[in-house]
Parts: sequence; structure tokens; C-alpha cells
Amino acid sequence: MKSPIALAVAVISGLIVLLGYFIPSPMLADIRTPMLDWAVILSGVAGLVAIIHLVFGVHSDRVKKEGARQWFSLVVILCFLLTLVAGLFLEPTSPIFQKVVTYIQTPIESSLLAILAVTLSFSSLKLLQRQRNWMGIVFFVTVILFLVINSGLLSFTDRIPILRDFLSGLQLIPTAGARGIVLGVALGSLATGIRILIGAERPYEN
Amino acid sequence: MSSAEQIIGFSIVVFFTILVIIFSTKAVRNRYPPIFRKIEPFNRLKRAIGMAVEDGSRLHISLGNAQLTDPANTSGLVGLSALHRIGQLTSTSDLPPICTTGSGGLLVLSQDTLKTISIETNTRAFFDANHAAMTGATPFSYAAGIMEFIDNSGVNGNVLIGNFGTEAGLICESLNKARVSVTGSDSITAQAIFYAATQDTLIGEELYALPAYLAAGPGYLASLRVEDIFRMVIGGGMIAGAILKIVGLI
Amino acid sequence: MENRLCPICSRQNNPQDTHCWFCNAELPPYTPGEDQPTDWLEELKNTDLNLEVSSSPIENNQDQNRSEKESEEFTPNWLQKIRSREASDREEKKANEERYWAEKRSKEGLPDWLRSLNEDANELNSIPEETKPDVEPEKEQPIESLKSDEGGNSIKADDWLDSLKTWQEPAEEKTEISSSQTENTPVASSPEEVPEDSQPLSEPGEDFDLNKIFLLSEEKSNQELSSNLPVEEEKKDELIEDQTILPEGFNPLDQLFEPIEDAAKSDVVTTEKEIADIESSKTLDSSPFLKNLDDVLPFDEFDQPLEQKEPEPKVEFEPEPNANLREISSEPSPEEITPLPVGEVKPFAVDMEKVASPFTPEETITEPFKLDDLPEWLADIKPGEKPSTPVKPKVRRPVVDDGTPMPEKGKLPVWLDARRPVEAVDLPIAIERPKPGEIAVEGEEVSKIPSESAIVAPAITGTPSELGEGLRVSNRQKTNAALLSVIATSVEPVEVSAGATVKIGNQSVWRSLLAVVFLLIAVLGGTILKDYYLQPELFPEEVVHTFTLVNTIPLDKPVLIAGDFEAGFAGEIRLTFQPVLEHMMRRDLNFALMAINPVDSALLENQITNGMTAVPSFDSASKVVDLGYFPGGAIAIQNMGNSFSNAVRLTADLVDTSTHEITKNVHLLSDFGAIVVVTDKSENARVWIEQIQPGLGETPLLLVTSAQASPLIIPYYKSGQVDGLVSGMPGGMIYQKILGSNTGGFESATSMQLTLGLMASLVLIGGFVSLVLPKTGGGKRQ
Amino acid sequence: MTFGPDFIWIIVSFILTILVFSYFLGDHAIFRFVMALFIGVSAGYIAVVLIFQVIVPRLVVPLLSGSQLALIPLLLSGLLLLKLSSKFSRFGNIPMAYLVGVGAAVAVGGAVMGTIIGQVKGSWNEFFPSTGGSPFLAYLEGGFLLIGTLATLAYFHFNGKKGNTTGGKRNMMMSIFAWIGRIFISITLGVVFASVLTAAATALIERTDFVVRTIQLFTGR
Repeated sequence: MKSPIALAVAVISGLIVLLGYFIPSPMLADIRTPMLDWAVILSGVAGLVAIIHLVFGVHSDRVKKEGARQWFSLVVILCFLLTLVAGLFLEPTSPIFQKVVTYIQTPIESSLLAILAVTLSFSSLKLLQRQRNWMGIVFFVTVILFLVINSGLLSFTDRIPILRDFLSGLQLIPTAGARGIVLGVALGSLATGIRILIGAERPYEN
Repeated sequence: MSSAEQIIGFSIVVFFTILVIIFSTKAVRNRYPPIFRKIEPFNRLKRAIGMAVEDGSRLHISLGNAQLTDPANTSGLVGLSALHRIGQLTSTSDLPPICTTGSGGLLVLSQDTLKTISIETNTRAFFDANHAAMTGATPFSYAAGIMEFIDNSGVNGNVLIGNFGTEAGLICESLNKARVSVTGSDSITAQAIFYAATQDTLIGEELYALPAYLAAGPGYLASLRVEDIFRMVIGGGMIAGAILKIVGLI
Repeated sequence: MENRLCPICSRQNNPQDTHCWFCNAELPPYTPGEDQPTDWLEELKNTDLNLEVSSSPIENNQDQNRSEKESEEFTPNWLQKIRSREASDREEKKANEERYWAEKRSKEGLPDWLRSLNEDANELNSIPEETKPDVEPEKEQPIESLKSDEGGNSIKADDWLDSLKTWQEPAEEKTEISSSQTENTPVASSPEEVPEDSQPLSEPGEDFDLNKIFLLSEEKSNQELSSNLPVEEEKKDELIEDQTILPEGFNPLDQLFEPIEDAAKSDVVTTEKEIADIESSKTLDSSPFLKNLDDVLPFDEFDQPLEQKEPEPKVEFEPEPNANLREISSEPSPEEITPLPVGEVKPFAVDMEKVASPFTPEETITEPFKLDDLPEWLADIKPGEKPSTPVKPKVRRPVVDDGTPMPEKGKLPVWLDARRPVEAVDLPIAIERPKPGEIAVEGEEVSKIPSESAIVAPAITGTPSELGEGLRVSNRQKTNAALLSVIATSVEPVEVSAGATVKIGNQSVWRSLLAVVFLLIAVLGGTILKDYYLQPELFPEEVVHTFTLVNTIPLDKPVLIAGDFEAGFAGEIRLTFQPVLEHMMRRDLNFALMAINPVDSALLENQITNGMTAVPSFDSASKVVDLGYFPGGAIAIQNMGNSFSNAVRLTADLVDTSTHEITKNVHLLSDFGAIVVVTDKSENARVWIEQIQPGLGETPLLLVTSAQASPLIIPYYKSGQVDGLVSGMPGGMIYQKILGSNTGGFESATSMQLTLGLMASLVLIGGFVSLVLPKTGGGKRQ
Repeated sequence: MTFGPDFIWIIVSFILTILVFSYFLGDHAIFRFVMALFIGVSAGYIAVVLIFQVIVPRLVVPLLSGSQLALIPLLLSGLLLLKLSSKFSRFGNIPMAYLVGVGAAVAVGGAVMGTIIGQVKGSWNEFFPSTGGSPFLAYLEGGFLLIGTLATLAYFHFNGKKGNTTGGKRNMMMSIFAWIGRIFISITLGVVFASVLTAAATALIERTDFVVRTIQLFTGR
């Protein structure tokens, strides 16, 4: 539902926070700091809303339906409840509760990252099949070269000044490329932010 | 941060805003109609949208895991605009798009967007709040959740627009069955992974052009034109600064 | 030419008719010398395409009269039947018309809303002086007729149907105007120029209105919604306006692919039987496409469906299909609008356009057809470039329409077939012959979809398959579909990987093998071969510098350790950060741990615990304070940069930071002895550098990063914005070496070198193999 | 090694690692089970952290200490929670509008002050010779980086000529720059991808090492 109140809230809050970047006024800072704090709190609450929706919306719906996903969702819900209850009793600073991260989450995530080593290598096999153009070929050569450099197999080049300078110069290129990409992304961010601040884009309305 | 920088920054914002508004006006648009270069992934995406309508398959839009309080949130917001537009375009299909995110704020917004689409296109019967989900609370669980969420959902096209990290590689794993996957991120790491693992990757700023290329509205087209102007200004500023630096004036 | 042309629907009527027999629009006064309207396709061919009339499969006769004569000469039986039926229908209609005229004359004036509509329409129709064609009076007529149409809508059909009609008309009108313009202008314009040319016509001349531009008139009152027409008129404006800004591939069909759009529109009208029948028969008379296709498709192919269609009983007006129709056109009926809350319904015209826009030929074009626009489409069919494979009539031929179209499950409904995006045609499938005995809906062969690909949405009762019931496809649609087939057969089919399933199977085997090799190398490198690694000749400058800085951190100041990494990188970060941490623990520094990522609090604590095994003298209870999770990302970091004590008020144990032994003297970040940021992403590091570093003063900013972040951080180190940098396992190993400790990592050095070497070799081999193999359409397409 | 609670945790960790590695054999039910566990546990953990380390210290504690300003986020949070209800979800639009507005401002501020001004200044600084370095080399290096950055920026230039709205072509000058920019972008992405592979390889090695050590622990070798 289109609401002028929501639009006003978005525009005014945004402008106050934005002005804080450019106008070093203590009065503005006094308003801006709690406003940013509220945004952090709301972001946390939004996170909770999303988690509740995930568990009690998406997965509990699936549990009610027949199918292969039923058990998957059941496991999600059970694990969530177990962790939540444990956390509520133990609190997050408890060393026992922290083992959830160090002995469950970390091994799973690290292993997933390890899987990536294989799957990305496998994807790279077909790299030139997908991107058979100048850009693809340059990318391909760079990947190989820098994998070799990262492995330390070219450490002997440290003794050869020309090679060392060449490799050092090569590492400048990403600086320029990244700077260009980052500036482009900043322009895109600026445009998106401004569209929201002038009310042209209102993702918060329904 | 010096006051000079603050003045420059403020001027950039003010002029950018004014130019966006000017280029959005009908008079300017008609007098100087925008012409943008062709970007192949967008053509493929349009085709995928048509295909989705045609063969009764779904499109999956993933918005990344940027928090709304993070500067990287704009890529997710662009993803939302794309979701909105794609939802409108596929409204004649019996399978509306599904959306996944890794951030609470983006989830709420994506649900709102899906609802808005259903109202705009008179397809409220098709609206289901569970078509948008935060599939996981951490980046890796979000990626793992996507694998499961889009499995057997009839997804045959993916649009990954938002802030991703290394988990982008895992997400790409789950995209393999889809016909088309258009990917873009503000993160260079994710861009590199997408470039290596998918066909249609949007590089850098290109992702911000997605709504404009999907004809989402005059504001988006105007933004692109103003971005081009400011790109020139930035380039000029860099050259001028470099000369002044060499001369020793700054 | 004796017949009179309707300015609205461009169809021919008898000279004595006052109203169009097809669309009921008021006809302009008859002038014997009236020119034939040029259709855009003819123009296109004359100017841009230079198609040779005789050789093109879709050839269009330059001489309209000649073609008329030809078509008369060869009028088949079925057409004669239709025409005789038309004649009888006309007589019936005439009586109605007379009644209508009488009513109209009796009307004293129009209601306000209709008058305003008229004004709007006039405004819409106003043409700049320099481009105003001579036929302006004739063009004014449609608006009049539109008005009268609306006035008389109570006589004819239900409200919604009338609104649909009015909705159609602007587009038609626009085409009419543009064709008239080109007729009068010596230099003919191509169809894609139409929107631009006609743009000024559609401009109401208003200045910038933010609300209109961005909101697309979202605040509609209930009154407006229920009175439909003025709203429609507004939407018309926007529709036309947006046409100019629509990017490639999203131009409205009435500009780019007029025939199909017409067909789609006629689809909407088909619920009224008379109109539908006349539409289908008349299309044969007037459609330029049909004339072209006459050469390609024998008449007898069209014969059968039409003959079958003819004796069809009168279709009753059914509410259910109508509702479906509304959905098709995205046109909310008044009944449907009423219960909606105010402002929830978007302007119809805009939505419709948005919804319709993917169905433009442009996209088709990208891949199978290589076209950018309809004209280019046709341009691709070069003179003499007939399809290499002769078109098999049975494949393209419309199949029997028994009057009760029942789309099968898993196939698209008829209406969607008619509107289907051309680009979505999977050509190999599209030209598939229907199974013997299969009762298909007309035009279905073009859009035949394998049933297995259609997935029905769960818990949705009314699918468009059902919604399509009761709809029929006009002959115009059929001819257009046939035209597409003609074009399609002349284009190379889309490459479809036949053995996709087999390939996927093979892929997983190969991937498993690859994984085994990787694991084997990792195991061997960490055990048998662990001493055979290549040592770096030089220590990287940034690592040495970091070591020196850690040595200079004052003992009376705490060190802020901010963790900003994912649990997945904990292994790599442990190998990288452990020696740095151990070094600081050896120096007996105080630590304030802060987690920017929620999991980092636990992971940093864990690293401290691990460090205590190497430095048992370190008393973590008194030397370490956990500040817990610090939410808010960049804005939180920025806040902290402004004032640490204000931003971080409590520790994880909810103790006030201003009273805690370690942090009580810290008000600003510069009060710390050093800031150590442990991160896995260059973006995170950049936030710290950009937001924090300028205010740090003498306090060093040290970064400990994953290997993936280092290439983008090194420039910051070189420019002096970062004081120290240790990145990846190799960085950690070097730090260990300088420190003279063994926190792990050396055992894995060989594994690392071998694994990366293997990766490089794989990419290299894969690259060379790829160069030999043909290019794929994309891995994802499989 | 004692068979205490830590040993059990190590076994859990070991089993989970092996089960995730089983993905190398394909996507199967056991792997899915681990993923379900992972999603559930991580959601639970984050929920606990959000409650104890965001809501409590930033909302509950100020409220309990009598801060009236904390009523505003309380109200906004309450409205946001209504997003869970389909009936009252529209009331959640206001807090979302607030969040989006602030987020947009942060993005704009960060883009302008952090990135645009920061990076432009950074490009100028490349021309400043490092201590003891040759100015000529600094100019050469700075010039090279400047050309690379400008070319990369040119690659993103959207405006074209000839053609319809999104089907134009770059002009000649821009095409040349864009071509150079494309090379820079490719190298940048290639370097970053190689680094990602390095990080992933490190994780693989670290996990393999953990598995080997745990097996050695079981077998007592």
C-alpha cells in the first residue's frame, strides 16, 4: 500500500543521516548517532523476523507437506530449536555454547570452502569454453600465472631482479582494475541511493 | 576528513540528484532519447524471462546477503528492482519468481515486492509469502539453503544480483541445472567467481544497469546517463589532480 | 477501391456503412478518391528492406489494388462462404446501427467525464504543425467514434469489454497516424521510428512531474477506478510516453510487431462471437501477412479450420473466461477493483505494457533469429533467401478447431500462444509435429511445449491452462504464427546439448576423481612429502614491517582485535593470525576482542585459548575483554571511529566499557595501542581503511587477511594507509619463521604448493582442451 | 588425549567434515542432512546472538534504565515484527522505510566520501614518489595506474550511439579505451580468482590435515 508516511520517513531519515556526512554540526551528530543506533536495532529485528519466517514459515510449511523435503525441514527446525534453547539458557558468551561455532559451524563451513577448491577448479576447466574471447584468455592466463606465484614455486625469481620487478609490476595491474571497478560500483551505489532518497524507488511499500 | 572534501562530496550528491531529475523529465527524454550500449547478459536475461513464461518454469532471483545498514546494500536493492520488474514481466506465467536472500532486511523487502507485483498484475492468487525466504542466516548457510530451496521448484533461470562473498562459488554449484544464470555483484571476489563459473556475468557497475535495461522506469535510465556524466567528471578529476601533483601544486 | 477503411481498426467496410462493421467505430465520410492506407510493412519493404517482391516468402505486393484483384480472382470456397455470412450479418448490424444513430442524435450532450476524455483524446491526437498530415480530419474521427462507442457501450457489451476496446484503440490509432504520416511524407520512415515520430502526438506537454514520472499515478481514487475511462485515458498517455523510453526488446508490440499484437487484441474481443467471426474472416481480406503467406501456404491449409469454425454455435458470454481474459490483459474489471483498497491497483496501461513487453520480437532475435526489431527481423530474410528447408505444410498448418478448445495440461493456453514471446520459441520443439490423433488448438504447433517441462504451481487452483478455456485464436494469429514458422525454419536451430544428462553423469565422475586427486595430494603433502617445499628467498616487506610494529606497541595500551570473517575461513585465519597473536601474547599486551561478524567472538576466543598453549604465562582472564558482537557493519565502524566510548558502551558481559579495567582509558580508537583487523574480504578491510584509518593518528592499523583479500589490500599497504599486512597461510608461515615459533602451517607448506600447482595445471590443460573443443552456449545451458 | 567432552566435540567435527566431503561423490541425502543441520544450527546461533547482543544491550537495557528515546526503536521494532503477520504487515512499512532510507544514506555517503573521493585521492598519491624512490618511476607507475583506471571506467560507459535504447554501440574513442579497460578488468578478476582458489585450497588442506590428525588420534599413531 502506498503510504506517504513511509515515503516521508524514508526521505527524512535518509537526508538527516546523509547530511551528517557533509555538515560537521554537533547538533546534527546528536540526532544522527541515535538514528544510526535505531537502524542497527531494526536491522537486528529484521534478522529475527527473517529467521522466524525461515523456520516457522518456510520449513514448518514444508513439514506439513508430503515429500522429500519434509525431513530436511524437520531437521532444520529441530536443530534451530535445540540451538536456540541452549543459547537462551547458556547465553552466547558461554564457552560451551560457543562450541556450536567452533565444532559444528566452522568444520561445516570450512569443508564447504574446501569443496569449492575442487568445484571451482573443475569449473575453470571449462573456462575458455564459456568465455572464448580476449577477456577470457587474459583471465585464463592471469589465473594460471598467479596460482603459480601464490604457490611459491616462483620464489627463485626473488634472486633475479628483472623477473622480480616484472612480477611486482604485474601486481600493479589489479590495483588499477580494482580501482576502476570500485569507482564504477560507487557510482551505481550513488545512483541507487539517490533514487531512494528522492522517492523514485520505494522497495518498502506494498 | 577535510571540509573541502565535504563540500566536494556534497556538491557531487546535489548535482547528481539534480541531473537525475532533469534526465527523468519527459521533455529531456524526448529531446535526447537515451541510447545505451548492448550488454549481452541482459539480452539473455530477457530471453530467459520469455522462456520462463513460455515453458512454465520459474525464475529465481537471489539478492545476496548485504545488511541494509551496510554500504553494499545498494546491490541488493538493485536486485529488488530487478525482482519487481521480472515479476511484472512473468506475471502471465503460472509460476511467479522466487527470491532468496541472506539478509533479514532484504527478505522483508523482497516479500513486499512480491506482494506488490501480485497486486499490480492482478495475480494475488499466486502470491505466497514463502516464495521469498532468507535461506540461511550466515553466508554459507544461505548458499546451502539456496541449493535446497530452488531444488525441484521448477527453476530454469537464475538472477544473482547482490552482495556475495566466496559463498558465490557454492551458489554457482546449484545453478548448474538452470538454462540461464545472470550474475552480478558489487564484490570483486564474487565477480571473479561468477566470471569463472557462469556464462552471463555482469562486471562491476553493469549490475546497476539491470533495472534500466529491463525498462523498469525513466528514473533508472536517467541514472545511467548521469553515471556516465560523473564518470567523465571523475576521470577528469583524476587527470587534473595527477597533473597538479606532478607540478607540485597539491 | 470501393471499400471504406476504418480509421480505428484499418479494416475495409462497405461504402454505405456509417460504422465499422468490425469495431463499431464511426467511419469517416466517404470520398471516392480516398487513398488506401499504407501498412507499415509495405512501407518498410519499399524503403528499408528492398525485398524483392517476387522472391520473398513473405512478399508484399507493392500495388495494393492489384493484390485485391488477385485475391478476388482466387477467392476460395471457404472465403466465399464467410463473405456471404458477413453480408447477412451486416444486414442485421445495420438495423442496430440505425437504432444507435437515432439514440446518438437524441443525446443532448456528453457527460463531463466523457467530455474530458474527448479533450484528452484530442490532446493526444494533436499533431505538430510541421508534421500534421492532410488527413487530419479523418483522424479526428476515431476519437469521435471512440466517444460514441463509449457512450453506447450499454447497448453493446459489458463495461469491461468496452474498456478493453478503448484500451486497444490508442495503439491502433497511433499506428494509423504514423502510417498516414508516412503516406504523406516522401521519405518513408521505418517502423521503429514510429514511436519517435508519434511521440509529440502523445505528449500532453506537461513539464516535469516527479509523481508522474516515478509513481505512475499510483494514487487513484475509487471513483476514478470505477469510472474507468478517464483513468484509461491517463494510462494511454503514459503508455505512449513510455514507449519512447522502453529499451531494446521491450518496445510495445503494437509498434514492433503489430500483427501479433493485433491478433492478441482480437483475442480479447473474441468473447463476442460476431466480432470474432468477422475478425477471423476479415483478416483474410486485409492482412498483409496473409497475402504474403498465400504464396507460401496453400489456401487449403487454412480452409479446414475456417470451415470448421463457421458452423460453430454462438458462444455465450461466460463470466469465468472473462475473468480470465481480464487477467490476460491485466485489466482489472470494475467488479474486481471495487473491493481493493485505494491505491492498490496500479495503472492498467502501464502494467499491461510492462507485462506485455517481454513478448517483443527483439529478444528472439538475440539468439535464434539475430534480430533487433521487427523490421530487422524481416531484413534478415533477404531477397531470395527462402528457407533452405521447404516449409512442411503439415507442421505449420493450423489444426482443427472444433470450437471447444481444451488446452491440455502442460501446454500453454491459447491466449498465451497468441501472445507468446517469440524469443522463447524453442525452435526444435516449436516445429514439432503434433502427435497423430491429437486434437490441438489452432496455432498450437508453434508453441508446443513438452508436458514434462510445465510445472504446475502447488496450491494454486486456477492455472492459466484452465484460464485459457473458451478462447479462440483468430486467423490473423494463425497467419502470424505461420510466418514465424517460416522464419524459424530459415534460422539455424538453437544448439541444444542432447546428451546433457549423460554429460552431467560424466561430470560428477570426473569431479569425484579430481577430488580424490586433490585429497591425495593434500594428505601426501602433509605427511610423506612435508619436508619438500620450496622456501621463499625473501620475506615479504609487509610481514616484516608488521612484526616490527607489533614489537613497538606500548604495553600500557590495549590492542583492539576486530574479527570480521566467516567461520569458513577460520582454518586459514588460524594459520595466518595465530603467530601474530602469539607474538602479542608473548609481549603480554591487553586485548579487546570485537566481533563484527556474529561468529567471530567465539572464534577469536578460541584462538586466544589455542595461543595460551604456546604462551602459558598469558592470563586471559585479566588481559582479555570480549566486547562481543558489534552489529551495524560499516555504520557501526564509522560510529566507532567518531567515538569509541559512545559507540561501544557495554562488553559482552554487559559491563560498562568505561569502568572495565582494560577499556576505561579508551575514548577514541587512537587510544588503542594498535588496531588489528582480521578479515577475509577486501571489502571489509576497505571499510576499516576508509572509515577508521584517517582518525587513527599514530596508532598503527594492522591487517590480517585471508589470501583472497590480499591482492586488493596490498595497494593500500603500499600507499601507507595500512601499516602492516599478513595475508594467507604463506604470510603466517613467514611470520612464524621470523618469530621463531611453530604454530602449525609448515607441515602444510608442501600440500599448499602441490595443490596450487595442480590447480594451475588443471586450468592450463582445461584451457587447451577448450580451445580445441567447440564453444558451448554456456555451461549453465546444459 | 583424554576422552573428555572435547574429544566428543572433535568426533562431531570429524564426522561433519567427512559428511560434507561426501559431496564429492554427488549431492545425496546425507549431505542434505548435514546442510539442514547447518542451516538450523546457524539460524539458532544467530538468533541467540541477535537477542543477547543486539536487542538486549541496545533496546532492553536503555529501556530498563529509563531512556525515553529508546521508546522509538521499541515502537519501530514492534511494527517491524508485524511483518510476520499477513494481515498487519503493512504497518511494518514504516520501520522498513526508515531502514531503507538510512541504508541509502549510508550507501551514498560511503560511495561519495569513502570511495569516490578516497579512490581519486589514491590515484593522485600514486604520483608521489616513496621515500628515496625515483620521481620518474613514480610518475611512470602513477601514469600506468591512471590509464588503467580510466580505461576500466570507460569500459562501464553505458551511453552509445546508433541503435535503439539498449542496443547502441560505443563510439570509436570509447571502444578503444573500453578494450584496454577490459584487459585490466580481466587481469584483476584473474588475480582475485587465483586468490580465491588459494584460500579454498588452504581450507582443503586444513580440513584434510584435521582429518588425518583425528584418524591418527583414533589409531594412536
